[in-house]
Amino acid sequence: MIYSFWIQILEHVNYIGAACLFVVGLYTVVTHNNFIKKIIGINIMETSVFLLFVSIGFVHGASPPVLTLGDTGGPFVNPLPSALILTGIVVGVSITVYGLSMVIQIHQLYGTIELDEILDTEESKDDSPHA
Amino acid sequence: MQVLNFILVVFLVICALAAGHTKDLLSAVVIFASYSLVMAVLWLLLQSPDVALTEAAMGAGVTTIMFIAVISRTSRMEK
Amino acid sequence: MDDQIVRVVSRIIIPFIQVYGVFVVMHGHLSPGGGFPGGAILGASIILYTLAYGAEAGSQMISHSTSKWLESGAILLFVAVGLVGIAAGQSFLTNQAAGFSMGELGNILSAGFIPIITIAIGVKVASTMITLFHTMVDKEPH
Amino acid sequence: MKRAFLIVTLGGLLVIMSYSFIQMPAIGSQDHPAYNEIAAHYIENTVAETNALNVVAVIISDYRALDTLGEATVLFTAVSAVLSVLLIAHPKPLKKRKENHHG
Amino acid sequence: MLSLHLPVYALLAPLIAALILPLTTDGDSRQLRYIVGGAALCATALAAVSLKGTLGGDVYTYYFGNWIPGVGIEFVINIFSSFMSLVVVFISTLVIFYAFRNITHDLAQHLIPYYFTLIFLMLFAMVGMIYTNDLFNLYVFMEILSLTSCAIVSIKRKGRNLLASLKYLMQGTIGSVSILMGIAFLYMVSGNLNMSALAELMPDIWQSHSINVLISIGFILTGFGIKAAVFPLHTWLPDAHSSAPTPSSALLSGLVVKIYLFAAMKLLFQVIGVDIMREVGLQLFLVLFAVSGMIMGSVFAIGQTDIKRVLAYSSVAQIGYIALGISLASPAGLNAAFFHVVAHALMKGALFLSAGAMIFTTGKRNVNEFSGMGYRMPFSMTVFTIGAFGMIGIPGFAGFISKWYLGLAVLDGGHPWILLIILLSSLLNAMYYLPIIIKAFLCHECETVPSVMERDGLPATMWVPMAIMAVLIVLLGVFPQLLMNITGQMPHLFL
Repeated sequence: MIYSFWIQILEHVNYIGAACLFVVGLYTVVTHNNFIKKIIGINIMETSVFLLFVSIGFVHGASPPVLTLGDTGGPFVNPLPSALILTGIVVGVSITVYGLSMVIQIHQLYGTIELDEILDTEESKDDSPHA
Repeated sequence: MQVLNFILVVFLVICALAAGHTKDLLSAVVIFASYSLVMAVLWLLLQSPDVALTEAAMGAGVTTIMFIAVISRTSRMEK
Repeated sequence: MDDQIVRVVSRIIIPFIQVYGVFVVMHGHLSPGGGFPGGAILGASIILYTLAYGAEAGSQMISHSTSKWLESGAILLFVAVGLVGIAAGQSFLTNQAAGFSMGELGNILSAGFIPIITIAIGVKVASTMITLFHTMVDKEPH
Repeated sequence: MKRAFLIVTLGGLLVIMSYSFIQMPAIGSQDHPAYNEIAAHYIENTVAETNALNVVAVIISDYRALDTLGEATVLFTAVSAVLSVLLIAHPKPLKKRKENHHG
Repeated sequence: MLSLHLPVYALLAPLIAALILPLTTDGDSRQLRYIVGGAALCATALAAVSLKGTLGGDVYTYYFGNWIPGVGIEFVINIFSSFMSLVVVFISTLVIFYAFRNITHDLAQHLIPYYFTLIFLMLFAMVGMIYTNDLFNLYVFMEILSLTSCAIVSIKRKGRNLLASLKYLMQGTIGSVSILMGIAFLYMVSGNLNMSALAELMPDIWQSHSINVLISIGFILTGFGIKAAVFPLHTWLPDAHSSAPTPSSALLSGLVVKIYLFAAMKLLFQVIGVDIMREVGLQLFLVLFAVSGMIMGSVFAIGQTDIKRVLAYSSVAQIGYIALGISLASPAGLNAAFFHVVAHALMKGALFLSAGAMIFTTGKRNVNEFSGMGYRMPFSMTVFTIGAFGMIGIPGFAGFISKWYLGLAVLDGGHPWILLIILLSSLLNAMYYLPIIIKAFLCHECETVPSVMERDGLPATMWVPMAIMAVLIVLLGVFPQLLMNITGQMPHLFL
């Protein structure tokens, strides 16, 4: 019984690993005050979904979806998830870079990239009426 | 093959936890780069060479450079 | 960044990186690779040049206005390729039926518009990476 | 307290997700629901329909080319967004750069 | 044959405008206005002409590259998508014209081409999201939309803007990753990304893998809930919408959040299906969130002093109305929701634009400083009043009609207690809009000289859009059948 449970886990290890990474990434985003850490957390969340997609497309004993001249035998892995993830990776990079550019600008304005410190400065500013 | 897959997944989770845990942002970024590389190897193992190549170039290469460029312009340590 | 060794080594290896990037882009429809990784490799070669020779030299090599034209031009090329399909009486982004030459299986010049689109993506990704890096390291003049 | 609540919530999410994953066929089995006629269509008809060998490249630049157009636009958006946050108005950048470019 | 491609042209017009803008112009030139205005009008015309083909209730599909659906990407053009894309493009055009002068107030000159580039990219993404019938394509357009909507907040480069925008980016990305996870769960059990094909497969999938479908619904609803700012997940909205430049606020509040609601609606009704929703009891759950948003958004708005923050919190409440109409899942409810989408876009647009005009001229943002504003800027304050009356639901304005039909739908759906909440929410709306108006027009203490300037001295590009919106609010309030005839045809596409 216990043994078969572990076999189940081992057979679905990529799926469960993706779930773990999703949760770890979400935890990193929510708990950390540092913006760079938050962005790393978001990247981990994104790659977890990509891992899930690629694992869905995998087939045992299959060759990569690149055909060779003449020979078309044998199973191939599902090419659709790979194609989706290629797009997804680039989208992830775009979001990361835009977030980082805002981190640079925030550092120039506040001198720190910790959310709680910035909120403290903002609150002390709030006491004086703002324009 | 399944054993290698298992080891890589465990390594990924450990990398993710470590990247969240370390206080040095530069280390976190380097750990994240190694995470991306391991992810690329895992995808190569899952027979998706296109995705692996893209992740190695984009995720481990360009993203890391951008992270380091930003850390060099901001601060290195997390408080 | 005044390191002679880094400069000499990068001057030697940058052409090889670029050739590899072009190879990956051009063979996108035949072997693993394609526009995204190839463009990222090409972009990384310019980023390496910038790291070795400084931001000033890097932005002279690919100036801001050049990369602006490359970025818009790549997507405009993509859209133009798509509009050829409409002009031929088919849907947007139609390949074979719109009269693109299919070539011989396995050649670089085959598969209709797929190589054109791959090159457009490669140029787009490369110029984007260069612009982003140059913008990120561009400090405000004090 | 807040952190404990968060850990419990995320742990619950992990358990639910893992439970649903275990119901699926094992990784790499051919009777996976996603390995259906659409995946087969891509593999079988790529050469006939587009005369290229790399199926993934064919999908991103032909079958689902609109996704790729959108994705190139995402990159363009990222550049515009980063420039809108970081671009510095150089005093007279155009003239100087052009001279350097030609010289 | 030509009309078949009109939706594609309507999609490409903003994209091409966005691409050539940074190349050809540098800020304050006449050329920029010609390109931007021309492209916006062109997109509106294309959207209007493509609506003509579907007015009779025809539905047609557009296959990109002639590939069969499932293999390729498919657009579905029906009366809902073509009419909503017309609404989006039309209101954006009004806001774009307004932005010509207003944005020079907030931005340095070298950033202005990028601002319009981002707005056109946003238009591209919104139109694409409305038309597409493919899950992953939806995700790609959604990412363009979320990047641009963050970028038009952060372009002002003040500390508040950057913080609000980064918060928006973080939460929005968590939302989109959740949605992608939901899509992965659906793909995992079906192997299909086309919404129509998924809907056909859904009964079988529900038999064999109900837990996956449930988790997928959870992820997708959470993601769209964050992005559309449904009540408990709304925390990013007030910061982002209030600190953004005025045209951005009008677009974000008036249009962007609704696009996410449309996408959620497509997934709920067209993919998952009403039967499964009823079986799970999802409706009551959604109604509760919507209702709490209607109350809490207004309660938060009462305590605010910044005029744009009041309007931003008011959006949270109004999203509750739309979500309520959607979650009733009845033809009457959907009809009311669609009417309110249009009405709210016009009213919130008019409110933000007139508030922006007052900030533009006087520099005052605090509602306590608005005394006598009705004498100083009578035109803007009148537009503001029309918008506010619409929000409160005074008969004769568009907001009343949508509340009336929502009330009928609620009674029809067998939840009479919600009627009380609609009334309470209207009362709360009145509690924070009326004091502003009363203070502006009835000021006994202040010695106010009526403005001698015609239309408050605003340039034509600013007052004409405001006037058009105000006229349309009144027109829809008096002749609701103009819009009802069209929205009445939409619910059967979803149910």
